[in-house]
Amino acid sequence: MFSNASNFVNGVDSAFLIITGISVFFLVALTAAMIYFVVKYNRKKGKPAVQIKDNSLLEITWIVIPMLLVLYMFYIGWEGFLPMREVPKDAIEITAVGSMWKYEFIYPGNKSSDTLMVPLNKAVKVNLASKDVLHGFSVPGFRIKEDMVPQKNNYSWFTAGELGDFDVYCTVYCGVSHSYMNSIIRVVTPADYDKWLKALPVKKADNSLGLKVLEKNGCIACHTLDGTKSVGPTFKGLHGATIDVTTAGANRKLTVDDAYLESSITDPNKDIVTGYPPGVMKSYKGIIKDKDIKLINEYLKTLK
Amino acid sequence: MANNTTHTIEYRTLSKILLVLLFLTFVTIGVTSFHLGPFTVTVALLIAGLKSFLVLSNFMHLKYESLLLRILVAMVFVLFVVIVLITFIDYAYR
Amino acid sequence: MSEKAIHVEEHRDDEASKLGMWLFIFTELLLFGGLFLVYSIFRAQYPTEFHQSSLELSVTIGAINTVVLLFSSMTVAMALTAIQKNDQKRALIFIGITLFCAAAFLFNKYFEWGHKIEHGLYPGSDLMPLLDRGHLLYFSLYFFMTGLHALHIIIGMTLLIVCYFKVKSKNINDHDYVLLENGALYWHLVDLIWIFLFPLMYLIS
Amino acid sequence: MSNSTEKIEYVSYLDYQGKYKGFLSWIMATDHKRIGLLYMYSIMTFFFIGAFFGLLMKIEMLSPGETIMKPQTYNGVFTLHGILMIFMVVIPGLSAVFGNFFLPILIGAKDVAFPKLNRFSWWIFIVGSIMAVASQLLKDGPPDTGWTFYAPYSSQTGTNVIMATAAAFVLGFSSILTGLNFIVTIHQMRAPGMRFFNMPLFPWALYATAWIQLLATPIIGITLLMLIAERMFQIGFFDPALGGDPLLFQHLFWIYSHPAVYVMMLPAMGVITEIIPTFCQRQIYGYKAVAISSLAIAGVGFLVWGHHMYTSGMSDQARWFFSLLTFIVAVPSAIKVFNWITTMYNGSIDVKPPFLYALAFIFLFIIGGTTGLLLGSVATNVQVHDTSFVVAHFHYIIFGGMGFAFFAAIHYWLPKMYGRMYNFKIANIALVINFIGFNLLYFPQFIIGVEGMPRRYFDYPAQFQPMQVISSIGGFILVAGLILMVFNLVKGAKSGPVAPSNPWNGSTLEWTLPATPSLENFDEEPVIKENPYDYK
Ligand code: HEA
Ligand code: HEA
Ligand code: HEC
Ligand code: CUA
Ligand SMILES: [Cu+2]
Repeated sequence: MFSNASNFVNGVDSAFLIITGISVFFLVALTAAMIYFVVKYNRKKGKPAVQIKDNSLLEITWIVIPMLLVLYMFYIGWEGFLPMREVPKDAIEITAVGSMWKYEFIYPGNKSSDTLMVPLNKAVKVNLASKDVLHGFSVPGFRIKEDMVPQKNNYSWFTAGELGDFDVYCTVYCGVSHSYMNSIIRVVTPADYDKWLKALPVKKADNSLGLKVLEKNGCIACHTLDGTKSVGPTFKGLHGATIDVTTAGANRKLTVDDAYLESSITDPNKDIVTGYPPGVMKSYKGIIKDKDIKLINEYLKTLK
Repeated sequence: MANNTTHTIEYRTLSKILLVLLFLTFVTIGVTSFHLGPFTVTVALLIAGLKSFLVLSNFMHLKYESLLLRILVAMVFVLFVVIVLITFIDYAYR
Repeated sequence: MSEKAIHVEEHRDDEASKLGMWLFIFTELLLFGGLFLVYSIFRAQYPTEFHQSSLELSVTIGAINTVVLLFSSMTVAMALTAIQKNDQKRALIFIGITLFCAAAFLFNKYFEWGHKIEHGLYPGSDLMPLLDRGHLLYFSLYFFMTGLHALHIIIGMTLLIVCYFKVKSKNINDHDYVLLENGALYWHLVDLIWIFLFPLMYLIS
Repeated sequence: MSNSTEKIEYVSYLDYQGKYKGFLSWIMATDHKRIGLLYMYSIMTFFFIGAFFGLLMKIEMLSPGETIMKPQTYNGVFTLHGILMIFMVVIPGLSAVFGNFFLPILIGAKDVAFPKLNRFSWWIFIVGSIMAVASQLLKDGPPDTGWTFYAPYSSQTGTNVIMATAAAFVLGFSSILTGLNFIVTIHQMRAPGMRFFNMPLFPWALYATAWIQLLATPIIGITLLMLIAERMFQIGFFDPALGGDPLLFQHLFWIYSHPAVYVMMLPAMGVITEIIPTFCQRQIYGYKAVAISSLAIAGVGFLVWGHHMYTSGMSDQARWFFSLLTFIVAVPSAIKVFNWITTMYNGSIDVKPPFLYALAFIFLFIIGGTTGLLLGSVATNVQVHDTSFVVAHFHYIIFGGMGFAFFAAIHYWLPKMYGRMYNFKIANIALVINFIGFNLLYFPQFIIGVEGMPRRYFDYPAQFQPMQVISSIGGFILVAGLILMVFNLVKGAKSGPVAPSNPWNGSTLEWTLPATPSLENFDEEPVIKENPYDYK
């Protein structure tokens, strides 16, 4: 009756239908009763009100029946959910890493991709991790959703039942570009999957220490290395450039040097680069150590 | 117009309560220096509970207050314990 | 009729004030309750680290402070007894002793905190981030909880100082002592919280 | 009682001149009725500011991508919208406005137990509100965390989070003091002869509410303090980078904030419970069940907070536990709905604006409440959690429920508050416009929510656009209706025809007073009826 996109669709959608059905029934019945009473016992008809005694039997009925109904609804909801926590032993394990505004999917053998490619009809377990703040891993088509919490191991799993692309959204608010944090799950045949995985390059090792610091602290989320403008100014050619900033309300020009870079990292709201809003970048004072800031500066000098 | 309903507690009674409280304090310190393993916390908390009961009922005159107020105080403590227990349903099974 | 109107102007309902104070105490209990909840969860996760960290605290200072607070709790209760017996002089002495104990408590705390700070152990210090998670959490909680408790001591002292002067000016007397009663209740609350803080912070094993 | 010659002359509370004159006579007032009105004016102001931000969001949602504002602005806008609406409008809402005004009257008292404390609550309410507004204007930019302040984002973002959380803290304090005042009032100030079980049901609802305010608010207070400490001193409670646990923040936040939704809802239910018997001229059906269900909602409501965290990575045991209790807490609400509707049976129903608002309330509340069931069921929650389905759920229940109850209450009690009457026809037209606009605005959000549209999204995939546009159009219709309604009410209160003292033939105590009550409400001890809803 329902789509077969993942193995959970059936359980979730039937719970949805049943609860909605009961709800609609009550909504319609109670609204109808209301309207009927308003018409039938309208004061315009001139009948005086009849005072009615409470009837314990009636009241107990309408406590017990809803109680049974809600227990039933609870039960089907739990039934639909429980399989989501029971991962089959033979599931393929993939780690999804959320960081400010992108997903990275890490396959066995340290291979990394920004879309989640999965084989049809195979159980896939997705280990959820986050580098900075909370993110959400939500696949509406598969009826799954679980948060990505830093330093906590959450997981989700599914067996895809249909070929095609499915949206992945970040559902937990995570900052400016929260709504741009999305990706795609592409379900392919097992053969295609194997071919693709083989071709997937192993994550290239980072050579520069400064870049490592930038990546570890999530700077790349806002600052590009290739000259395009993002949430924050690009790092390319930044060192030595002359830029416009607002300091304590006054505009001025300055030339980027080590001291300025350091103060931009430890106290970003001091000098606001013209064209960017204040407050977006947090202070990394105490989070990035002085020696790492030096590494960043060295690295930025190489980005000409 | 006198509007007071508070019971007067004699100095003697108050000093006796203090002695019991001090005694219990030293018991706690003593108990925790033995190694009772996981029970130390339980014992320490039980003694703290007993002490707070004494303070509430005597120093704070709860013993002589209306039943309603006593029930309310108990309710607050129960609510807190229930909240802690429920939170642990999450943490204990993770 | 008119008499009634005047009565309302000066309406005084000690039962109501006392109930109000109790309700306020409930909120204070739950305020600390939130902290105790946080404590118990972190404690359950890092039992050994909490134990090791607690060894850094001096049980002696903690015990002295406990005794001081318990004693002051008794004296403030006695102040109330004295007022009920219309014994203004004793009441003043008892409140005075209570205030002295409060100051002694704070002095001890100052000493204790100062010691930790000397060793570079305070929130925001360079040393703190080097600790592992359990130790870090313990000291964060230690400073936050005892700090908030000390703040309550100061509030309680202020209240008792007001009571002191009102007793002196006979605004608090054997017919109208609800303010002192409420001040005392607040002071007992401070004691009550310490009764739990002491074993949880100092006596962990 | 002797017939004293100096019988107190009747002076309306609106004209009464005490120590202070003019404007000061308002902000220095200790009269519960004046404080009620003060709350009403301030809350309505915040409501319109907040609603204006809501409208801005709807305009932004008209098309994907940037329509009228930048992402960072949007994030600030929904945060302020949430903070304003939750902490400054609906939590104080009915209890501070109509509770203050009518609670003492309904129980036959001259004022609340601590009038000065009451005034103080309003003052700090204003201080907190000013802080909330200041958080928008200060140097580092508006806070962008959402009203939930989830850590660790809230402890990392560079915006004015400290100011906003401090504001919420102060507002919470105000809420605690109001609750404290009401509990003592109800315990100590009932007129002789009024027992708990012949007290009208609005005070009952306020009583349950006050307990939640008193016992739950301190938890959010301490949580926000910890968050502030974390930001200022790097004390790690919640930020994993500092050793903390972000889920603990969620637990603490919802330990307060779930009960808080019943702080919004219970007084609304109380108001409806007053209105329906009056316009049906029938005693409320199942008085005891309605009274007790308020306490049941308040009590069980304390234990279900985890239903906001099903997908956060809680233990599986906690997931089913919270789901089960969430379903159970729905039952007392259902009981109330059944009792209201049965009260109409065999009544003599007078279809006036307050009653129509009450009917609209019931309809919208059923939709909001039953979609709450879909959220409470773990399986379906996984699908719709943090989507616009949730947004629709709580707007239906808060705006459609508590908001419409607020409007019902104004239409019901305005003649008592101002001694004048508004125009019924315009009121009815405004209601119809509001009702249509409201459903157009929020119903589409259920649909796109089920399809996966996440909440707090500045931008969205194009497939959601048609529904977003319908929703925005609904927003504009709603604005039109609200403006018409407010216009009618303001005009009525200022220059409408003088109202009789009991225009609806109500049976509770407020209707025994003159059209605007005097300073101390009752000159003579009121007569308490055995059954407050006795229409014989
Ligand atoms: C006034 C405020 C208010 C009220 C009263 C409620 C009432 C309820 N709420 Fe709602 N809720 C909110 C305000 C409110 N909520 C807000 C603001 C949020 C979002 C917070 C955020 O994340 O920003 C939220 C979010 C929210 C969630 C989390 C969603 C998520 O993020 O995943 C859940 C999940 O269980 C939930 C459930 C419920 C339930 C079961 C009720 C029940 O109490 C409803 C009971 C009522 C009825 C059931 C209707 C009447 C009964 C009948 C007509 C009879 C038929 C019924 C039966 C047979 C049972 N709510
Ligand atoms: C009381 C609670 C309340 C109320 C009434 C409203 C009312 C409205 N809200 Fe609500 N909203 C919340 C509480 C509320 N909201 C909360 C808690 C959130 C969550 C925030 C978060 O995620 O952190 C939220 C989030 C939220 C979102 C989701 C943001 C997102 O996730 O991306 C949206 C989007 O459309 C929205 C829109 C609206 C709209 C269009 C209205 C409209 O109904 C308003 C319409 C009314 C008007 C516009 C009236 C204007 C009238 C005038 C200006 C006239 C003045 C005239 C005179 C005085 C004569 N709100
Ligand atoms: C949330 C987004 C965000 C993150 C994450 C972020 N920044 Fe920024 N950054 C900005 C914005 C926006 C500006 C421009 C406004 C300003 O000057 O504060 C900026 C400005 C800067 C500047 C000054 C640039 C110039 O053109 O003068 C430097 C240097 C910088 N950031 C370094 C970093 C480093 C290093 C990190 C990581 C440790 C980082 N940023 C992380 C958003 C971010
Ligand atoms: Cu990542 Cu939202
Ligand atoms: Cu909830």
